[in-house]
Amino acid sequence: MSAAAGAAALSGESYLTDGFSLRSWLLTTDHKRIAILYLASITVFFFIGAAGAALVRYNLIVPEGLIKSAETYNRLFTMHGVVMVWFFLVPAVPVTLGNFIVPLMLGARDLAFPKLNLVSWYLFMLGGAIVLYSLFTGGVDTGWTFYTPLTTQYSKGHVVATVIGIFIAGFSSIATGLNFIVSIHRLRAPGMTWFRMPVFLWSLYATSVILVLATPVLAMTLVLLAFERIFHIGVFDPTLGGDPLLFQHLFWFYSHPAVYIMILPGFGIVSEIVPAFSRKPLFGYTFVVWASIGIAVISFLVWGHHMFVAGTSLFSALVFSILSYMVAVPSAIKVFNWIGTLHKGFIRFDAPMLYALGFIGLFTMGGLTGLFVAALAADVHLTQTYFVVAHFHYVMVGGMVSAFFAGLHYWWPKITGRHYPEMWGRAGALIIFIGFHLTFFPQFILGYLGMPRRYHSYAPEFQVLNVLSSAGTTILAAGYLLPLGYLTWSLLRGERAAPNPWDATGLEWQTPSPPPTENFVATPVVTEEPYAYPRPKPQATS
Amino acid sequence: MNLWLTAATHNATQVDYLIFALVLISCAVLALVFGLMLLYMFKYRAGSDIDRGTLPRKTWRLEAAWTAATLVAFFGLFVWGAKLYLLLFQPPADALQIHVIGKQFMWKAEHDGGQREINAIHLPVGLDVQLVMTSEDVIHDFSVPAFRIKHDVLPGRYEALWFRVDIPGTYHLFCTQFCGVDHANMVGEIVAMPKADYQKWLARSDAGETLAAAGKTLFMRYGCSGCHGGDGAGANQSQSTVRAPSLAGLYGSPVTLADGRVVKADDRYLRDCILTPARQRVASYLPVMPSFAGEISEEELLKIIAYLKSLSQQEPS
Amino acid sequence: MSDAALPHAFQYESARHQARTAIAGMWLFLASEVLFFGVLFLSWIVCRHWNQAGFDAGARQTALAIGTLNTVILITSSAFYTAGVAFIEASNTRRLIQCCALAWVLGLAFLILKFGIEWHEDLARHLFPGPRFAITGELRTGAQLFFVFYFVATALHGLHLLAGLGLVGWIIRRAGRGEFSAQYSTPVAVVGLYWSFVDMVWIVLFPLIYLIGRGP
Amino acid sequence: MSPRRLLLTWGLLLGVLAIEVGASFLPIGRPARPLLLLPALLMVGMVAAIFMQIGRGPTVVRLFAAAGLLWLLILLALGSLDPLTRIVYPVPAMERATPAANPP
Repeated sequence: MSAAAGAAALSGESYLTDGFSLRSWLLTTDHKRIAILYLASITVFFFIGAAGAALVRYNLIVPEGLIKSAETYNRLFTMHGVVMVWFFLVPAVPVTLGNFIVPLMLGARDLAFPKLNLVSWYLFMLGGAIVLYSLFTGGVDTGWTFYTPLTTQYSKGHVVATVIGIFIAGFSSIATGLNFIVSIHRLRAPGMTWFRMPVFLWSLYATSVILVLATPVLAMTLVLLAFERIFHIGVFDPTLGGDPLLFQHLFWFYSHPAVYIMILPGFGIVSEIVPAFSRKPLFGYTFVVWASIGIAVISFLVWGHHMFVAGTSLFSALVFSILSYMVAVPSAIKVFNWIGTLHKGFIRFDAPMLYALGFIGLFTMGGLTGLFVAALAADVHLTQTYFVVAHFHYVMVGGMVSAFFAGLHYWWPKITGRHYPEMWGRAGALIIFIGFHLTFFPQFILGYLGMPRRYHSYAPEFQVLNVLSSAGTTILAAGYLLPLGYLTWSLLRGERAAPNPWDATGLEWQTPSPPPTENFVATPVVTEEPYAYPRPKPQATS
Repeated sequence: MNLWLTAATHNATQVDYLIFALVLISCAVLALVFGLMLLYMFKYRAGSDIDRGTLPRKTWRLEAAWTAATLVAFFGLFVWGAKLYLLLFQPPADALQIHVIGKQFMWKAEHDGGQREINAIHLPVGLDVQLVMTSEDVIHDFSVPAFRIKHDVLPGRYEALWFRVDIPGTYHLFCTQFCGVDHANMVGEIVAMPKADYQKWLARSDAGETLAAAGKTLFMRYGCSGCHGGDGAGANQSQSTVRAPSLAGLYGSPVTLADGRVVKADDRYLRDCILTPARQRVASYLPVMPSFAGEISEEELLKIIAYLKSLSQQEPS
Repeated sequence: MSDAALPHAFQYESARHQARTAIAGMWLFLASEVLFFGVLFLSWIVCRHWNQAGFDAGARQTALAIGTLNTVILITSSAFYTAGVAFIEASNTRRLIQCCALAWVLGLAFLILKFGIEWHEDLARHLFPGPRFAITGELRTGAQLFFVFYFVATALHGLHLLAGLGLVGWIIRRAGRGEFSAQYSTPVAVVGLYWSFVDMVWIVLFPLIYLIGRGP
Repeated sequence: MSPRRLLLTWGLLLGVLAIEVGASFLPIGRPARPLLLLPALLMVGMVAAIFMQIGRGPTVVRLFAAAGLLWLLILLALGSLDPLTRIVYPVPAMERATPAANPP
């Protein structure tokens, strides 16, 4: 740490103290403040989506459904899906941790286009407001996948408004992705060559590629959907010569890579944390990097596996099946490399590490069950059942949300300048891990037994497993409320954090916590590989 | 709690083998991942003063080895899954054909002899059966978990599935593509019976449906069920935000109208309700029902009323 | 150029660094736009594949003369703008404004021809898909699909062009205040990229709409 | 950019356009008519190279342009893979989907 930065730290000047008015927050172009704005918004959306999930699970406690009206139930799970996918999972890590950490890690003073960054937050909020408005004034009952012709010709509800909200939020995604890609290309600190970049940067780079190149496809598809809904004629309507499967192709062209938008930043976070708490360089750094880039590309080639029973051609089903296996290879590479990193390390079990280890476990299970649904004949039986629900929740909730919490705890001292309470953090990680398994593992079995998803009522023989799953939800909910409580508490009462509390590598740790407005007093210079952790002496670490 | 699902066809058993193989592979990988993780977490915890030696040198061989191993395993799984999948689309030439139509929110089936059924399909065991399916409105999905089969049913085109049931029994039929409000009620049963029983069933069943069954179809098609509930069960169990009176047990019972009159719900009353609902408004319900005059033919009215009558016979109240 | 002395945003090393980054950013945005329009191209492929005869019958109803004229207009407009960029790099603000004004007027002419005249006629001839659609019989389905593509594609291209008009107008205003010079012309170049991209999209849409369906 | 080069490009673009429109009047069969896109692609290339000066910006500009094209190709190729290889047995009259018709 330079002397000047030290002086700034001592004087207590930081981006948090640079103006206290509402205006200084709402019109800020500082990437760190925008990250905070996003963090607050995302938290609200997360708990709205989670409330939807809780009600869905509550309904399924008894076979006939505790919520009397099936229509209400359908609107609830649609709301849960729409809010969680577009207003939490897709943006969560990039716009909060990414916005905050990427320029710091690059050794830059801000992102390349700070105004665009602020615009993206306003677009996000506008899209979110429209979607919430439409959801709370009646909502839609189409499922978050908006399949035609149900959505365009038959469904009641505010389809067009919801679609417009998602469309607008999409441009927020594109703006964020564009900002990251250009910043990583153009704003790296002196000495920060491509292969000295931490994996978190690589992951967000790969994520941004998907954001920028997949989101416009969704946007145009939604335009066509809205056109068809309004004028009752369009390219997806089978009664008028259109092809409903075209909609599914276009939708999954975005939505499958979107899964990787959600999980790739998680890979990045875990790749930072595991070396930091094992005091060892990341095992197979180059492989992990290329695996990230590989995923960004291959993830665009596999969407057809969502349509194995949809009536596509056999030839395309075969092609998409084999490509789907290809995308699993880079993910597998990563898991093995994280474990390789643990080998011969000096492992500490602070809360970020517990969340990260939880991520590895949950993601591995999510990934392995992905093999089931990539195998054509097994997919025929398992798709559209609770097996698929469990599979993608393991990846997206178990995996991605665990990673998000891991990163949030890891960088919390940097972001806020305060420590979270360590014991509470560890307890949270454990409760989420247990609650998650209890909620979603029974759903694998339910799926194998044939219980279809999106059912308001079900055959009585499925009840025991459903009750188990719903019981798990309460534990999971407690697990998610816990961090909300203690993290908020730590904002006021947490112990002050040093610039580098974890003794970690990475440029973000070379500036005070919280960082000054311009990030670095003197532009840092990178002279070594990432994760150059010195070997501690074993006896010294007792 | 039953954790086992009958595999009622030969194909289902084959799919189960594949799934069990996948379970075994997953367990092996999980054991490896969790085992190594727990082992390292314990052995190399920061407090342990075990001799860690020097760090292994970076090696691409290890990376290449596990990449290659995963690829080979994946390719094997792909071939296995694909072979079984392709079988689903190669029906034997002499399969018994049954036509299936999906619509919001019911399955209609028609046998070659003209026997029709709703939300149920009777089948012979030991014979190849091919289903030829289409939809009248949105995309549905015909799924029988016990047979491990599932296929989307699209409007405007035919999709086919085939299977041969080995074990007689009654199995769930689900719609597994979200198709609207009553999606969860678009269920039925597949009754697989020995060939002789099947022949008897065919002979017993009338070719063509009863008036009441036809009426039920119309009740669904004209959207009556949207407000009055799937079985005419009324607003309480109805899946709609619109409140409408229950129709179960209505026929023959007295009805209090909004203007205080009490009338008996007979054929004529029901007919007038459908054609001029505003004039027969039932007390305590909003006048939201549209008139169906000019939309429903007389013949169809007869069928719907026959259906409403049948609702009363089922539930004597 | 003595870059270090020129003003630039605090996150950049130099004005040149900032300018080249802005240009890169616009190119990435255009890459994103390619995918946006890509959906329309894919819809064109799929819809034409299922209903070739009807789809082509629809295409034969389009106004080839206006379409061709519009293509010429957009190419010329783009050329004028490019000349403007060259002028400002020689610090000739007056010529920049003239070129941009010509580009702007041509853009407006495109919009008038397209929406004021061509769309107007299409609508009058009942070519908007719906119950009163002009083409009946076997070819109706395909022809309607063509016109779905036609109206959506031209409307979205028109919106892009409209946004472009706004941007070019903004450049003219700033140039009028004398903000641009050989040292600082980044916004001119960035808007130029967008303007030419709108031209590009039309160049691809033109054969898809007017030419390919006009077969024997 | 020299005025001559610009003028030349403009003339060439109009020339290619003229050829394209002219060729559309030739009796080309329906399956081959999408070939009329080729002149358009040539024009797009010219606009990118000369009007947009793709060669002049930082290297990353070419990378972004190539990425846009590559992903467009992925979308079009994999997106049309299924429709172009699918066999469909249409229901004769959509409105009355009676099981009378006999498919495969």
